[in-house]
Amino acid sequence: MSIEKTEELILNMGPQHPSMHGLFRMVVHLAGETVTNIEPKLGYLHRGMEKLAESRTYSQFIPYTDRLDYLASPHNNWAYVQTVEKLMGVEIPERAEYLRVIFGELARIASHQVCIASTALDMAGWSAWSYAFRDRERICDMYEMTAGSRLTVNIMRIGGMSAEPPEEFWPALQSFLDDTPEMLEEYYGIFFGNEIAMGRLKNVGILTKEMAENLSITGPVLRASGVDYDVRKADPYSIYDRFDFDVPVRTGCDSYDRTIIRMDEIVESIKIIKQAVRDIPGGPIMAKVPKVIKPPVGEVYHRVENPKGELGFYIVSDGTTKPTRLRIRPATFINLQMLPIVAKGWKIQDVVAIFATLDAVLGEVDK
Amino acid sequence: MDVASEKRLREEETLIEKNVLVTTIDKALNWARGHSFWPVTLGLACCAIEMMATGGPRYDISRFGYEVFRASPRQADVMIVAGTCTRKMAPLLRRIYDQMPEPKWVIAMGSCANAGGPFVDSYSMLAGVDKILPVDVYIPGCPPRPESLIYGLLQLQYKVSNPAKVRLMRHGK
Amino acid sequence: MENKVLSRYVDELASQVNGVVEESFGVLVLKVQATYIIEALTGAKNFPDVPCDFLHDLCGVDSGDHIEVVYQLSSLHGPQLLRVKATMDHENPVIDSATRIWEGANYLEREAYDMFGIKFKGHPNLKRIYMWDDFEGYPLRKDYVTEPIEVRNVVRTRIEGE
Amino acid sequence: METLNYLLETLNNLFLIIADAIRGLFADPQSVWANLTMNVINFIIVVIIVVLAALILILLERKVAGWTSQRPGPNRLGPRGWFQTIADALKLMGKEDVTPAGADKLIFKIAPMIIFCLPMMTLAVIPYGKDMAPINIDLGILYFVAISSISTLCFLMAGWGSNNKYSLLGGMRAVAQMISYEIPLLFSLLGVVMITQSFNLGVIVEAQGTIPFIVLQPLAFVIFMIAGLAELNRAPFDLVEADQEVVAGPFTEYTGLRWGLFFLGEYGNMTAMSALAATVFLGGWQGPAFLPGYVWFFMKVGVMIFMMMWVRWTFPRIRIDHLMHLAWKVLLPLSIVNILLTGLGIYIYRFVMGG
Repeated sequence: MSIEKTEELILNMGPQHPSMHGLFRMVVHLAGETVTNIEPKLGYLHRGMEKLAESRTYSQFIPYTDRLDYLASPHNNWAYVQTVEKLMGVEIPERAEYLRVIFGELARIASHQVCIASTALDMAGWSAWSYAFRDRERICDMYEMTAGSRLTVNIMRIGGMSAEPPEEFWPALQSFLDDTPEMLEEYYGIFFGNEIAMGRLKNVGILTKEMAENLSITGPVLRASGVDYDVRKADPYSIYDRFDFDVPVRTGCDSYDRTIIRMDEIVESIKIIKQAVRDIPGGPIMAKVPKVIKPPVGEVYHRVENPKGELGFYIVSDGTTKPTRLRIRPATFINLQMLPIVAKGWKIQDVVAIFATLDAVLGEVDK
Repeated sequence: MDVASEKRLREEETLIEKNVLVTTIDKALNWARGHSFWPVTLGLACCAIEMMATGGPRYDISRFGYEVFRASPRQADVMIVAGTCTRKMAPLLRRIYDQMPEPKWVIAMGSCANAGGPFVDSYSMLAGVDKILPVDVYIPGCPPRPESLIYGLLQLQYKVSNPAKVRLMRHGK
Repeated sequence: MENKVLSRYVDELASQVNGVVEESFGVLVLKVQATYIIEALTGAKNFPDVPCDFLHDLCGVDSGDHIEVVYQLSSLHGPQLLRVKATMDHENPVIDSATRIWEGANYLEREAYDMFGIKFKGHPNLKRIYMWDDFEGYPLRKDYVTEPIEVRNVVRTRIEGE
Repeated sequence: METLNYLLETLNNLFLIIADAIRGLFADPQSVWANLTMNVINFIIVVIIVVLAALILILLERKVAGWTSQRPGPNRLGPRGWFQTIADALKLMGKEDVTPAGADKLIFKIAPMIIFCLPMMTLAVIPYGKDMAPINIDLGILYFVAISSISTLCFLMAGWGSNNKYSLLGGMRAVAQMISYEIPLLFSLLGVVMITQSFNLGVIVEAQGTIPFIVLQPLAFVIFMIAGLAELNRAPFDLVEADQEVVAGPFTEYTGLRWGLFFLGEYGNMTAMSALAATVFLGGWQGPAFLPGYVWFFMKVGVMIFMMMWVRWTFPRIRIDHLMHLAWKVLLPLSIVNILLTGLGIYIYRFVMGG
């Protein structure tokens, strides 16, 4: 008796597919509903930022960084301007440092909220999606009253901040901080505490510690696999060594922990912002930097803990006003490598959920 | 075509326009179309987040009945090109447009979709989706605010519900 | 303190692989020829006490007369940082793939191939990652000239992957 | 007081009086022609119910969606947005009708038509009030379940005929899911049948004069609700048309009015399933006498529909293996236990009452 082999179904998901978070495409090989192989295809949003940087001055490139990981644009600004400042040896005023921390952590919260929202949405939890988006609007408001923009904020400059937050910023921030525990409880109650959601996320898509380290995974995904590593602690940049906060680590290695760890991180971010608001000094928000930014010859690699992972900038300067080479180390681009490995053997629905827990932003993946 | 037949054709056209039944149905259809744009779920880049925010609780595009984002282009009426269209994506974008059933409209949302935006001189960029799609409404901004998107959709609604007026406006009369 | 330990190991490694050690903004830079890259990376990964066993980044750099691949190494368990640079010929850049040391180098090497045309020997799937398959040229090389807008706006008719 | 009672009585029997009047127009009220006329009228009424239900429910769904996610929902077109669905329906009629080149054209085209007929067929056996079932057949429940299971076939036809991988996946999911849930659905109804000793929906409603069966059969009601949701492909069991996974499932390639027919069918089926739940478990048209029976009936149906919508917009979607697990390992044994318990209960009841 011969064993009949069935053909596997090759399904092309994306680039236009509701669960692909932008222009990601994957070719999924299916045996029934079970995934046997995934080939991710990238580049549908490749805008050639690194090449563009070579024809822009150092200041001109700041707005482009906003459009990398557009869910946490202040953090990208921060990574970039700090790299240039490191290259030039600029010290920035205290107040600016504190403001940067506040905006950076706000961006982290906003980004994690979108992650929670989109994870919920990919599993058809519509209410959780809208709750998270409702709360994110308040952060957008705070951006807006300071910088005038809601999404691509472009709030940092080489040497400091572009704008001082207006008076109404502080009460808005305070009330947001006060409401956060309630919000998190709501997200938990409506989505993460739900039996169906737990069933779909728990023990799904296991990424072991060794695998994560070997694959150069960073960010919450790495910490959900039980590695206590956060650039804010490991290699403190800016003034993070002054704040008292924990790095949430979970050891579940599964989709559920990858998502719920973002809730823990929101709690820690709130802690940091509260301390920053308490300690913020007065004074100027811009250091004295030359009008034309001309860093010395040299090269520098600087990394920060972006909400999605480690965002690094590697700048090679030849002493002119434009960088010779500007390299962006995108966090989710590298994190994405785990998808084919982790998703093998799971159902097609799990692939969607696993991809959502990676929190990939295609602006950053494709650059 | 000779003059006489052209004249006859024109007369027929005016007759058709005067036909009460056809124009009434047309009016009703245009009214319905204008009030029920179902966009295809197509988020290209940053603008997609603002598009999502438009559907979110604060801006709530569903008030106008436009919240039914259809994942399948077959059931969509309007394509909101929200974000940067690269040369790699362009043929696929065109294909999604081709898959949509008539009548269909395109909204170019954001500077990148309008004219390339900040990435216009990049090697991988298509500078403006109007090179491949017939765009009805351009919404400037990088990214445009949700209010802008709603305004753009309402402008499209005006355009669809009042075809005659829009035709006049286009000819500058 | 740890930097000193690291510096000693890096010096040792440099002598083994004919490398040059420099320092830039507090980070040690080990420059080697492309042929020695696997030895250099394996050596760095297996430093006692201060292993640089986490690959942060891998990128190509076009410095005009030659092409470099820059590896940013560190560890998840310590503050050590190391940058390894491999220099290659500009015309025909070939280097051994780091994927057998770190699986995470996969996409990064594909990207470097896409942007600079660096051929990574032993890479499991060396294809263009960002640009479409029949794209000509390597955009991030200095000698690449971006096509004028009129040319770029002519849309390809063939859909990639079909 | 007496006039009020008379008025209520009249109101309660309004449709019966009208029906009698129409029959009275014929020389012989029981002639073939009179029956035919009545059947045609009944048919038209059921069609109107299905279409109206779909029109109202689509808007209601969007309103409930808005309500669960703290938005107002459609409110611009007409008074409080009530004309929104009319605009949508009109627009769908005016859309281009696309048939994919590789499609199995006949199957592709007839699938939506069949699914649109099903709710009309099932709604015809529901008693809307006392003696108000358009067709009163003795095997009402069996007929209902049998007819409503044909929709599986429609989904498979749509999925196969579209020649689209997403559609096919959706169609296959539909078959697996709906056939599995058919069994607990019917088994959960058996308890009620055992108590009333009848498959006739009219008799079942009559039996609930004092106490609705939801009190006697709470477990059966829960099983029925879950299995009914799965049968209808409503979230959290909407794997068939799961947007985030298979785009729109079997409907991916459908445009305009054909897709609209699927929509009508979906909402019609939802009405039918809610009507069955209201009839079997909630006491149908039975209720305090200050309102006519059919008002009570439609209120109960409305409550059921609202529950379904609420669930849909709140819960995340279940995974396919969990879905099967739920059907075969949880609901089916539970429904069998329910049948056993009901039998035991009936035996004890007889023993106590009959001695």
